[in-house]
Amino acid sequence: MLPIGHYLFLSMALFLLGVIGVITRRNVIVVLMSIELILNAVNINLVAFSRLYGDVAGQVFALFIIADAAAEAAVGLGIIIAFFRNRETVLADEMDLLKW
Amino acid sequence: MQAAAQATLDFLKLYWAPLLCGVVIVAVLPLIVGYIVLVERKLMADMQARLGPMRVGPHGLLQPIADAVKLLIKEDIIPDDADKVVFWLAPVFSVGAALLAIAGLAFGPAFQIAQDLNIGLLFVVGISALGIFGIVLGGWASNSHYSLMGALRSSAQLVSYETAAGMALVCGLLFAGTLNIKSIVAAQVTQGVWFGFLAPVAFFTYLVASIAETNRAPFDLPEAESELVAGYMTEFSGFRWSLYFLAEYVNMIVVASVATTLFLGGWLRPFANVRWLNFLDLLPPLLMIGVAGYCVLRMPKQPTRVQQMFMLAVAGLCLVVALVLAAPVLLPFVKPSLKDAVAPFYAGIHGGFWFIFKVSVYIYFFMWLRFTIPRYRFDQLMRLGWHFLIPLSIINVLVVGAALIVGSYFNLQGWALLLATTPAAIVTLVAALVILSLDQKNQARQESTAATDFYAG
Amino acid sequence: MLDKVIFYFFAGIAVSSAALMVTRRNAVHSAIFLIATLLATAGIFLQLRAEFIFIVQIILYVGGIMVLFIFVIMLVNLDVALHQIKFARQKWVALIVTMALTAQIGLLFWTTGKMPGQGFPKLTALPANQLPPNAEEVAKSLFSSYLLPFEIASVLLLVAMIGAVVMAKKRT
Amino acid sequence: MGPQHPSTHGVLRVVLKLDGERVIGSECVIGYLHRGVEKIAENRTYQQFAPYVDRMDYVAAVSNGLGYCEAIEKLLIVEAPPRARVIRTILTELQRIASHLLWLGTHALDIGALTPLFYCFREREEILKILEKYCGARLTTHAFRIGGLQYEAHDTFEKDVERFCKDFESRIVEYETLLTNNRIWIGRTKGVGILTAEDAIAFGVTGPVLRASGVKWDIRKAMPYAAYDQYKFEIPVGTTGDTYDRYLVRMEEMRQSRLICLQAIENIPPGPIMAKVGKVLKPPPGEVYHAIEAPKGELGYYVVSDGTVQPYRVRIRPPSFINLQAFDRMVRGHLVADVVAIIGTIDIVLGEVDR
Repeated sequence: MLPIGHYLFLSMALFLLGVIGVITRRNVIVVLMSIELILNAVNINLVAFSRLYGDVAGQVFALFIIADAAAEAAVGLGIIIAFFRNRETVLADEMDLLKW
Repeated sequence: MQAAAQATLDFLKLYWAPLLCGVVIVAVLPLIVGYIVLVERKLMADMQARLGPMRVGPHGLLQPIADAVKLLIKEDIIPDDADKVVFWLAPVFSVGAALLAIAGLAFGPAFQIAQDLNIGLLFVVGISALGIFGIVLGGWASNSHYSLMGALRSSAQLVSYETAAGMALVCGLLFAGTLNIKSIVAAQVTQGVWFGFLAPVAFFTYLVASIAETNRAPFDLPEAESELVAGYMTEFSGFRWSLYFLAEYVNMIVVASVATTLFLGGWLRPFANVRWLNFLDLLPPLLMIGVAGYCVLRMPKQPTRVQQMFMLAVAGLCLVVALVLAAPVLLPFVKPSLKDAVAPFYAGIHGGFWFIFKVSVYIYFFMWLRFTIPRYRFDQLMRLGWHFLIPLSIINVLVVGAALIVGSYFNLQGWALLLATTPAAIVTLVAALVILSLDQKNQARQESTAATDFYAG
Repeated sequence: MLDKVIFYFFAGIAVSSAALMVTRRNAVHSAIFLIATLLATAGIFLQLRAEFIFIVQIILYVGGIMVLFIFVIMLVNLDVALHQIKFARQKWVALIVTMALTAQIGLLFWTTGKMPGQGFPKLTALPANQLPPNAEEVAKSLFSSYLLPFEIASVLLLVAMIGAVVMAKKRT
Repeated sequence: MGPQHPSTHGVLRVVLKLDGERVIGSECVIGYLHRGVEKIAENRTYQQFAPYVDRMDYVAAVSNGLGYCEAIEKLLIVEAPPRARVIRTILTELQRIASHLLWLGTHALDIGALTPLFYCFREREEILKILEKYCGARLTTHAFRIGGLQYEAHDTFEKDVERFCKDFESRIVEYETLLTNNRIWIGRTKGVGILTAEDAIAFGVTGPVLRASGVKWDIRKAMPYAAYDQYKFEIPVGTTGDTYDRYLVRMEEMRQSRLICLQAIENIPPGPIMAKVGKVLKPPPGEVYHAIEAPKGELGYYVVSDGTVQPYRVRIRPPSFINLQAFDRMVRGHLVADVVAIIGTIDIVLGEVDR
C-alpha cells in the first residue's frame, strides 16, 4: 500500500486532463469521454482512501459512481444521436439553437 | 541495484508456477486450436459421407501445421485508406482478451494460472466480453461499408446474448454461493450433484447464449451472411486473419470450460463421491488403451510405411497416457503405504482428464450443431435473444431463488434439493411457453402491419 | 517494492493515454486511448486489492460504456469533423483554468508545509494477505448499510434506459 | 448483388433498392450467359441442333432433348416406337429427380444447412452414373435422337434403376428429418416469397412454383407426351405459395417420379427403338408448338420449317426466364437475407434464362 500521496497525484493529473478535454474539444463525444475520465479520477481517490482506512464503503461508493456514469453515458449518447439525426453535426460550436 | 536483483529473485520464486503455466498455455494453445479445427473438419466430413483432409500426413494429422504455415507466409493485404494503427490493433485486442480469459480458468485442481482469484468466474466472463472491441474495431478499420455493417451486426449479437449468458451464470452461482472457481467445484462435491441438474433451464440458456456469443452454429450470421460475405473479417488476410480465427476458437474453449466448471462439475468424476462407483476411476486408462488398440489394429491397413510408423507412434503415446492415468489408481492397491503420497497426484491427473473430457463433449455439441442446423436470419436471431432468452433467464433466476429459499427452509441437501428445483424448472418452462405465445402473437401483428405499410408506401 | 513497480507502470499508462486521448484528432483513436486509460485505472484498483471494483470497472466501463461510445462514433462517422481544427477557441480559457487549479492546490499544500498525504494516519492499512475477501465485503456492506442507495441507483438506471430509448427512437 | 455472387446460381446480377434492411424493389440484370442459341438454330440442320438444346438447362439436359425431339417428330408426323417412349420417360424422370436434388442441396446451403448438400449430391451421383452408362455423358447427354433412341438400353439398365429407386425412398426420409420440421428451416422459409395463385397465373409462372401457389397444372397430366399416359401418379399442390410450400411440392414430386420409374421398369416393351426416319430430314413446311413438363416448369418448343434441311425459326419457351419475372413481386418487403432464399426457391438456371 503506497503512501496515499501517489494516488492523490495520479487522480489530480487525470482530473486536470479531463477538465482540459471538456473545455477544449469541439467534438461532443470526446467531451463526454473526458467526463468519463473525470469520474474515473474520482474513483481512484475513493478506492485509495477506502484501502487506507480499511472501510469498504469507499469501494461501494465507487460502484455507485460507475453505475451513474453508465446511465449518464447512455442518455448523453441518446441526445447526441437525436441531435446528429436532425442537424448532421456533432460539433459543440454548431449546437447554438435551443429549438430546431 | 542489489535490492532490485533480490526483489526480482523472490518475485520469480513466488510466482514461477503461474508464469510457467501462462507461457505453456500461450505456446500450446494455437496448436490445440489447430487440432480442434482438424477434428471439426473431419467430423463435418464424416457427417457428410466424405473423408475430410487426408493429404497432409497420415489421415490429415499434419493439416493444422500446413494451415499454420500457409497463414504465416500468406501476403498481408492492408486496404489502402484503412487506418493502420487500428487495423493492427483490432485482432491483437480480441486474441488478447480471449487468452487473458484463459488465465482465470482452472483446467484441473492443480493446473490454474491465477491461483485463488476470488472473483474467478466473473473475471473470465468480464474479460471475454472485451472481445467485442476486436470485432468492432476490425470492422471499422477495414474501412469498407460491408465489413462495418457486419461488425455492427455481430457486436449487437454479442452484446445481447451476453446479458442472457450473464443471467444464466447468476442462476448457477446461486447454488455455488461463491465466485472462486475452486470453491464452485468444491460446492458441487458437497452438494453431491452437478448444478446442471439442479438448474437445467439455466444450463440450457447458457448453452444457447454461449453458441451465440462465439458466433457459431445457427448464429454464425456475420461471416456467413450472403451479402456481407465474411462480415468484419473480409479485409483481413494471412496472419491477421488467423488471429481472429484463433480468438474465436479460444473463446469457444473459454465458454466451454466456464460451462463445465459451473454446470458439469468441473474436474469431478461422474458420481464423484459415490463409493461403490469407484471403478469409474479406471475408465480413463481403459479408454486410452482402447484408442491405442484401435490404432494398432488400423496400422496394417495404412498405404505407406511412414503412415504405419505414425500410427504406431500414436498408439504408443496413448499407452503412455493410459499408464500415467492408471498409476495413481493402481499404486495404492500394490503398496497401501503410498496412498497419501499419491492422492494429490491422482486428483490432479484424473481431474485434468475429466475436465478436458467434458470440455471436448461440449465443443463436440457445438460442432454437431454447426453441421446440421440452418442459419437464423438476423432479425429472428435478435428476436430470439431479446424476446425469449433474456426474459426466460431472468424468470429462471427468480424462480430458482425462490426454490432455494424453500429448499433451505426444509434444509434439503444434495439430491433432495432436486425436489425443490425440478418444480422450479417446470414453472420456468411454463413461463417460457407463455413468452413464446405472446411473442408469436405480436410478431403476427407486426408482420401484418409491416406487410400493409410497404404496399401503401 | 512490487507495489511501487506496478503502480508506476499503470499510472504512467493512465496519464499518458489520457493525455493522448484529449489531443487525438480522430474520435476512434481517442476512444481507444480512453479504453487504455480505463484498463490502467482498473490495474491500479487491483494494486489497491479492490478486486470487485476492478472487475466491475472492466465489465461495466470498458465492456459496456466504451462499446456504446464506439457504436455511436461509428454510427455518426464524422470524417467531416476531421479536417476542421479540433481545438475550440477556448484553448486559452482552458490554460488559464488549469493554471488557476494547480496554483490553488499548490498553495494549499505550501501553506500546510507538508507534501500531499503526509499527515494522514497510516494506522489501519492492513497488509495484503490479511485483507478479508473483497467481493464478500463489498456485498455485505452493499446490501446492509447501503441498501437504499442501491435501490436508488437501480431506479436511476431504469430512468436512464427509458430516456435513452425514447431519445434514440425514430420520430415515426 | 454482383454477377459473381456466391449465392446467385450462375451469373445473375440483382440490383436491389433498399430502405435500410427492407427491399423495396429489385431488378434482375441478365444476359451474361447469352449464346444466341435460337439464331444458331437457323443455320443448323435439325439433327445438328440437338446437342445445343442440352446446353440450355444444363442441370436437366435430358428433358430439353426430349422436348426438342418430340417437337420435330410432331413436325414430321412420325411416332417414336413404344419401347423408345418408355425409356425416354424413365430417363426424363431420373433427370427430374437429379435436378430437384441439386436444387435442394444449393437451396439448403444458401440458408445455412451444410449437410443436405452432400447427401443430395451422393444420390445425384447414382443417377449420373446410370445416364453415363446409357449414353456416355453425365451432364450434356444428347441421349435422344429425332424419331427414337440412338442406343439400346444397356443390359443392367433395369437393375440399376430398380436399385436406385429402392434405396432412394429411405434417402428422401433422411432429407426430411434434417429439414422439414426443423424450427429454424421453417422460420427461414415459411411466409417468405409468397406468390398468390392469381399472381402466378398472371406472371405465366409454371412448374413447381405454380403448383405451390395452389394451381393444379402439370403438362404430364394435361397434355400427356412420351409414355406418361400409361402410368398413375399424383400432382402435389401447395396452398400459400411460400418458399416452404415450394420445398414440400418439390420433395413430393421426387417421390412421384420415383413411382413412375418403378412402374415403367416393370414392362419395358420389346421392339425397335428407332422409327423409320431418313438420314436427311426435310419436314413439310409448317409450324408446331410442343411443350413438356421440365423440372423447372413448362419447356416449350415452337419450330417453323420452310421445307429445307434447316429450321426457319426455333423459339424456345424457357420456364426459368418466366419464373424469374415473378422474383420482383416475391422479394418486395422482405429482408436482404430472404433475397437469397427466394432466388433459391424459384430454382432458375442461368443457361436457360439467357439462352
